[in-house]
Amino acid sequence: MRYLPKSPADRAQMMREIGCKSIDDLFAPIPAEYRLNRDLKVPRQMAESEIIDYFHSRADANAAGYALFLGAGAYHHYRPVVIDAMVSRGEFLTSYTPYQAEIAQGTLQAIFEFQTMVCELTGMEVANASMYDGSTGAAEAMLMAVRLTGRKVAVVARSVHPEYREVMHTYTQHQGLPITECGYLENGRVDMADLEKKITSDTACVLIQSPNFFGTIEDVATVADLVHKKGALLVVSIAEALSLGIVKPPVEADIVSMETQSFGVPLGYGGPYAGVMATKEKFVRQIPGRLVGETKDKDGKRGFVLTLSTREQHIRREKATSNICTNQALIATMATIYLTIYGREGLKELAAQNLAKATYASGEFAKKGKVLFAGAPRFNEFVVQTKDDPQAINQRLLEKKMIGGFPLRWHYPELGNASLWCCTELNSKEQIDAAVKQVGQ
Amino acid sequence: MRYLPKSPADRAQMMREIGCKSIDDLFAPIPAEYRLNRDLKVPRQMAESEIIDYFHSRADANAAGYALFLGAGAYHHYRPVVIDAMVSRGEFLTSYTPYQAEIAQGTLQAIFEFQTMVCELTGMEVANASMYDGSTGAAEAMLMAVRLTGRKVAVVARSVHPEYREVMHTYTQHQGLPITECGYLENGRVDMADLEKKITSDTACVLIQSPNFFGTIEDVATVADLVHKKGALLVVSIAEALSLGIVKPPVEADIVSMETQSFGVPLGYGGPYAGVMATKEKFVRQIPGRLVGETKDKDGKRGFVLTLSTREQHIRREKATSNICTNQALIATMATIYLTIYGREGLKELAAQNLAKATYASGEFAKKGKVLFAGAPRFNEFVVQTKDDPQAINQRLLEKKMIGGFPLRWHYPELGNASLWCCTELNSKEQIDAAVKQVGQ
Amino acid sequence: MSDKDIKKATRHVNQNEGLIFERSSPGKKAYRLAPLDVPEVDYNKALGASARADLGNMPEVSEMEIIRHFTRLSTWNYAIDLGMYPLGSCTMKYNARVNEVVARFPGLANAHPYQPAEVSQGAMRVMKTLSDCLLDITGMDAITLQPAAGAHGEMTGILLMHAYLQSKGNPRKKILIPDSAHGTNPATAAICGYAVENLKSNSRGMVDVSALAAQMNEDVAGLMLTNPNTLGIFEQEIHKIADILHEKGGLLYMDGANMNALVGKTRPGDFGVDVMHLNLHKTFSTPHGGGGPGSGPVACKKILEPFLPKPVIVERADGTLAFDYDRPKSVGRVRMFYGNFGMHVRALAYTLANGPDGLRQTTEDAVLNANYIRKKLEGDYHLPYQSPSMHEVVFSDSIQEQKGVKTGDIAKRLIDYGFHPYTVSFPLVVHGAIMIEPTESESVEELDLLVDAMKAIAREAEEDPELVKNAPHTTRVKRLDETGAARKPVLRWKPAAKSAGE
Amino acid sequence: MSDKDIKKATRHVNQNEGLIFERSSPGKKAYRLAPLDVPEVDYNKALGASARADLGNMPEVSEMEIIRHFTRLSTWNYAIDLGMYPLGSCTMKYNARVNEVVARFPGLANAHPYQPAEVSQGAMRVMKTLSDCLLDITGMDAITLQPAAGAHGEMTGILLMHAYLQSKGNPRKKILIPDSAHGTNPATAAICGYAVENLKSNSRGMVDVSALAAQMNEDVAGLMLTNPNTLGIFEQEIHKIADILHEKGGLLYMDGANMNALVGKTRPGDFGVDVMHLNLHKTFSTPHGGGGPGSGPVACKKILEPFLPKPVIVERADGTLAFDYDRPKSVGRVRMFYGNFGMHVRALAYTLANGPDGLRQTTEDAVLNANYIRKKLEGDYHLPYQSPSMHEVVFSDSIQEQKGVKTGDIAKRLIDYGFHPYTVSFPLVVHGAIMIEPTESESVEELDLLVDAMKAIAREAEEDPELVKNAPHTTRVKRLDETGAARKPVLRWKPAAKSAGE
Ligand SMILES: Cc1ncc(COP(=O)(O)O)c(C=O)c1O
Ligand SMILES: Cc1ncc(COP(=O)(O)O)c(C=O)c1O
Repeated sequence: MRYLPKSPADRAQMMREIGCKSIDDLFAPIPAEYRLNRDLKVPRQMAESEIIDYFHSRADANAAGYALFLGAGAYHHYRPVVIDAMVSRGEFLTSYTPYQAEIAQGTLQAIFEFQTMVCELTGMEVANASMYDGSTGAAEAMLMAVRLTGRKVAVVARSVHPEYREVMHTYTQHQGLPITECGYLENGRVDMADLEKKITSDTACVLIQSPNFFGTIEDVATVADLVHKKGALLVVSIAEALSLGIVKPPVEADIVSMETQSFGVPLGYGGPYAGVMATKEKFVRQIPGRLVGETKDKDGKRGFVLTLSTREQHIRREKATSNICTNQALIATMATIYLTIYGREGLKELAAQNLAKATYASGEFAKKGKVLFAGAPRFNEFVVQTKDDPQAINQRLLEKKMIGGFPLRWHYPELGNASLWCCTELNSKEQIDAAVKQVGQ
Repeated sequence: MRYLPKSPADRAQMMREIGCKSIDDLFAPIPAEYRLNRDLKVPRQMAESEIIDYFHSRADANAAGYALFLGAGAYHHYRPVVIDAMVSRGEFLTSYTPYQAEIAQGTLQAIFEFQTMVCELTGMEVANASMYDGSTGAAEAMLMAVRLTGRKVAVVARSVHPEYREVMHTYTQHQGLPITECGYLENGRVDMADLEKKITSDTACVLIQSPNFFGTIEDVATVADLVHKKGALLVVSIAEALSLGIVKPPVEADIVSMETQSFGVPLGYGGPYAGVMATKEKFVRQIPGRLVGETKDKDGKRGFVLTLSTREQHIRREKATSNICTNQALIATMATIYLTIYGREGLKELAAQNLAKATYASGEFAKKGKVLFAGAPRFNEFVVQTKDDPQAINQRLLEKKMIGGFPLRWHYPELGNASLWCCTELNSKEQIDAAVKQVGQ
Repeated sequence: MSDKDIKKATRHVNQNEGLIFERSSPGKKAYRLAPLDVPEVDYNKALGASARADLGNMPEVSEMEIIRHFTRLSTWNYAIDLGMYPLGSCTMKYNARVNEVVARFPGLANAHPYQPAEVSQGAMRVMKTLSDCLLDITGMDAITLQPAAGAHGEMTGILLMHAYLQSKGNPRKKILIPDSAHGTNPATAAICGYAVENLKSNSRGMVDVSALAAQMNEDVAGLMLTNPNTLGIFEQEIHKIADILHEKGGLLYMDGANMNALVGKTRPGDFGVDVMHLNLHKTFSTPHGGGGPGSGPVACKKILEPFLPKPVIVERADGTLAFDYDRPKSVGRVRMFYGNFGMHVRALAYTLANGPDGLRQTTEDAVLNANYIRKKLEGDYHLPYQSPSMHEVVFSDSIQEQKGVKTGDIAKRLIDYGFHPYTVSFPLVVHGAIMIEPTESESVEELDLLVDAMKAIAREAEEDPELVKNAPHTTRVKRLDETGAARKPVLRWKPAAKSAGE
Repeated sequence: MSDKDIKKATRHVNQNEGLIFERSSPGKKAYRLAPLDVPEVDYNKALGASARADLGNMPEVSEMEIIRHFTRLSTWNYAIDLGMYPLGSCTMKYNARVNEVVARFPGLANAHPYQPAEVSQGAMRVMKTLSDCLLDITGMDAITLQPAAGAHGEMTGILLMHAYLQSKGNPRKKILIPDSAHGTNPATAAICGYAVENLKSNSRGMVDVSALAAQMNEDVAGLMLTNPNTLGIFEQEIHKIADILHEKGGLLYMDGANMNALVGKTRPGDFGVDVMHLNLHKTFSTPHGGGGPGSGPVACKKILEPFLPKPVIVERADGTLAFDYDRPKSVGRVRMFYGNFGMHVRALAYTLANGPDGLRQTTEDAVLNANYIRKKLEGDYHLPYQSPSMHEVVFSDSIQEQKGVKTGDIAKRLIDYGFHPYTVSFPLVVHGAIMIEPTESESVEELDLLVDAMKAIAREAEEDPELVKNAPHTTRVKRLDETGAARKPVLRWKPAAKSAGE
């Protein structure tokens, strides 16, 4: 096998030195009745050229070169080529978790920069080295709020991504942590009155998403006031992180859980992405996941290390803040490179372009259907209610090599023939106009 | 401009330190009447995403996914992905000519390995670090033979690649080095009788190609005997280097000039490729181009340096063995990686597959047309004579997304409706059968 | 110490580089946007109170500086591409480049998770084919690819057990976990609402079956077992273990982190395992990327299938694939979308490159390498357990400790010898553990260099313990103050710190 | 010397690696072929006497070892991606990654040079668009992209002159070349059958116009001039120079190696140049790749157009492009096919990324950087010529030489300071030349680091000359014995050498 650096002679010599006659001597510890005496049922060994051909065929069976109007938790933005050029370097790609700091300063400094940028973007004081994704991060943020408050109920806005809410349920089901949901208003924002009712003295935290699943930007400050008045914590989940280029950061939140996919991470049919959790300094000892900290070496030289690991499973075991070990380091590195490329001005300009595209598109769609949730600001997503069934519209679009919005009926039956559309810098006016045509009157 | 690492403030500060008021002060040495006071007429500055789109459109205007039956000096072979993964590393890609050996050992050792592999493949004793390509290498080999023999005429086989012959003419036209051509036989090989006539006491060298332009493998040994008997040198040019996996190396030659494109170098519409020149040790001081040699550092540790540079233009100026300076180092590195991947056994297996494909194909074509030059062994190319004009056949093939053989009439009118076909490991039986169908009776 | 004794590495000039924020200067740009083809929108007007003032200390630099910044940083890292990682339990094997290439094919890399099924068949087929391969490799009946890593897989697996037992009327209270287990095991049990009960291992480094029999009862949901265990020892009484659990209605969970010792040679499904996870970033060669991403598929027996996270991929009569969301008994989602799909692509590419023969040879070479190292180092380092080793071997520092040299010191000294350290002080059952897993990716030459280095360090520990205790000596930063880092955590750069930065 | 004085670099552990042949062992494989779908052919039978016995010492290794081999080798190289290359005359600027990406688009990278024109329009359009850009940048009338590098372009240009003069009845005998010229200039003249006559430069480092007038006559085909010249000085009397040549029927050839000082600010075609070459691997950012590939397009005035190498690209009435081979007066081909097309793609990508404003800014920054360095180092290093500098500045070692420290020593010491040396002892007109070209790609920070390093070395030359003369001290190999290498050349590995190898 071409990956294996051994010749038959090498193997023979090694066995001689070990003193075993056949390789199966080494597998003697496996009870005979459990040894597999046949080939595995996997495809035969392929040449590299065949592997390339195989995946070309798979890729060709997927949409390619389609105009995409889907967001809903996964966003298509342009990925500068520098990102892959850098993360493809073996020193980043094939390095291990940086426990041995003296030969892992590259990863450690990059993640320290990631943590810093996440703080700058979210307005929080500390951020961790990454979570699996935005959905698991949001779930772990709830558990963190429970540890911090000692309270045992959570309130989640229905305008939070439905799949995020499902993950929260999965994570909390055996923690004796009931989750109550809170509705949204005509303008798409959290129903404050309903929220006020739902929050009790047992409420550990309220979790909202902004921009929320409808693309509406929440009034975080007002929500925070209410939540804090009730002695609960506010967790803000961010799915479209690029919004932070022009949207006020949720500084009033106690914990921010963010999905960083928008920052140069390929859509990749849903993963790998990278979540990240940010919070106030005073809460840092309850944050899950790895943290990179600055320190000095013997000669007083600046260096970076993984720190506060007494929170983690390899030290604390069942008392750890989370069971997470492997995280999404390389994806966090991608995001760091992306954020470095666009930087202070570029993120603003790019976010503004997204806003302009979505504003134009929603204006055009408004001529063919009803754009819901007016009256509150949006970023790059909007909900359109149509006469026709969204599925039918999407079928028409598909024939024109366009992928339409995300139908909402399944998760929000009350919205009827509505679907969630997304327009980013990658959607040309031409594409938008073509899509609108298909919506019909 | 996004590549420039300067802020406006940086520029202002630098000018202050230099003591110039405006940047144009620095261009004062340019006489005013020659200063350009308008924008250059080049396209406006583009975003990276626009550059990507621009070249996608150009690429789409080219054939892609076509079955290719063209060889004729540029061969399509599978390129293992390891090649680009390695040469894309900035340390290889963006490093300079290794004059400063202490910080260029990577390039130097790789080229030393390249030189060694070329010697192993060609049966020569020394090889240089690369030439621009096979055609210029062949031309410089002639000039080298002239320096070695002091004689002033060259004989070239007409079965040498026509464009190679044109380049030889260009290089030699002002050296007072007349080139006479020598014909080929029914079996495609050099016409020995004609050759014997053409060689005179003034003949510095005879240059043949093997496999030659018709795909025929020359009888190098017999040619060498004749050439040496006449006191001339034999230069063997190799265009399809992969042939050396199963074809006897031209050990009887005095100089071998080889194009290495077949070794993992993209077709790239004709370049960049890499030529290389190999010869006998005793001729080394007349070889053009760079040479990497082994040496030791102060502590006796093995290291590599550019050596014998007294042959080169930067030392010898008008008396140099050539004017070449920049060569094709990165392409030579690609070839080195390719040769390392296939190695001792793989090159043989791969070459054998090429032979099998071409043998099958020529057999099939023989049913539709006349395969010329029987009676001498071939590698992966063969000449087919057809009733229809090859241009017409190629038009039919093109409609079926196939690119047919290279029509020979232009360069070899005597062969009539003949064209040169190539089949490599990348031509499936299916493709071959489909192509044969289009040839017609 | 003189570099001369060190065969594998030499010191070389290496570029310094500050934090990216320290390079920032207003007006530098590494980006340029395409012209806007729709009317501009003033975001301050549009967003009103929700509009952002500015982006604070986000950097402003040029593309050239970015390339240099990250290229320089990268040269400070050790990596598989540079040399061996003898990291026990981590299976740091070769990450083939072709995996990276195919994972970036636009049709796969640019696929949106919600794009219609008719234009997602390629992606679904990759997941289905990988699933089928993993099922035969593990000998299980059903699988989910949703978990993002091993620990995430553990949680998924324990949730399956919980749901299954719940459906039988009682989820039970406890999970048994051997003292040699990885930290994620107990942490996972806790997240799933289970109390953890420790299980002692016997003198041979295996589960003490009689102890298990004594501890097993109707309160126990099951056992989380790693096999081969973290000592690299195959649990020879595995089936007895399974029987004891099953008799009392419990289930056997297997942590598949060590599957690199088993693939193609034996199947957990055959020796009594009910549910297990795989680490694609270990056994199936997806790159570790400095800490992640990973992927932790969970395979289980038929009885647990109804409870798998949703959606699950189903093949329709017409051969097309679809996601089935109608899973009433499902434990729910453990992650949005379908998991780390990019890792599924890579793991499948690895499987195709190997085929049945390659996978078997891979396992054999991994075990051969570990036993070669064990044989060569036996005399020099103490071997706490004599049981045969599979894919990894665990020594202890007890010989060297007599001179005050601890496993952590030996590990740091290995860095000077050009190696990444082995896994330090894990598993906890071995005091001063030296845990070495070579994987199949190492040549005899590389193994011999490790052996030489370990022997040399053993000598140094005798003759010059301080040399070892102060290692590393050849790195751009010396041993870093981790205690100081934890005492006053500095977790982000701040403008104030700037001057201090340089 | 203590690393502490050195701000830019620190020593770090770095992997050793032997020659690939020293890793070889029979039966190791890094390849696997797809199954053959046609009948096998016994090549010994098929080729008979022409069949090869074996492949001698070609290596047999695995893919993992290949990745490590070349990755390790690469870490021994300095590169633009790691830091500044102050190499005068070489214009080592940033090589944008997007150029590499677009050059690899299958439609371009897999295009066969002989594929029909109707399926090659994209490639031809790239060449045509680049040609048009270069023509406006140079102010010339016609161009060929065929030459593979600068020297190749020089040859092409001189052949054009030869053919033109020939067509006027007499190709003439001599080419005038300033004493400051690059070695390829005289070497090129010789290849084209011309005798080289040296042209003195005056005290201001420019062509001595009166001397030129005296040397110019009907035997002289023309002058090969570099402008700005290799001292980084713009030939202010350029038009007088052209006039003198033209009056006597000669032609002015310009070596365009230093175009990075002129792009967007002035055009050779406007100041009297008849023919010139460009180095795309300098001015237009195509990567140097450790010595090549390059690309050396040649642009000329109308009168020389008929003689351009064939084929030339022509645009048809219908807007399609084609190759015109019917060029009776052509000097012929200088290379097979159409030149280093891959470099044409990259150079065009660079041009598009810059646009008119970016190209001008680039030139201005390049000149600004050079003058900044000149200003900062004036006192510490001797400046032989006071004339204003354009994109590069040339000092000499005459101050340091008094302590026996030569330009070559200072260059090697720069390595310890984390820099690639400047260009050493070129141009020849300056004894002990220190030739520095920063290019536009360097930040103030990087320039200041170079200035600090040069100043520190100047001090060291005073206080501790031996330290400088024995540099470098921080590299994995110390100063290498080049004389020994040339005396007994070892140009290839041989099995015998194997043991010696390690
Ligand atoms: C034995 C064992 N179990 C579980 C894990 C956790 O896997 P992951 O890091 O993918 O979450 C590891 C990884 O280190 C391990 O070694
Ligand atoms: C002034 C000058 N002329 C000509 C050349 C030769 O160009 P190339 O190396 O591309 O052949 C160079 C390159 O070093 C140069 O600096």
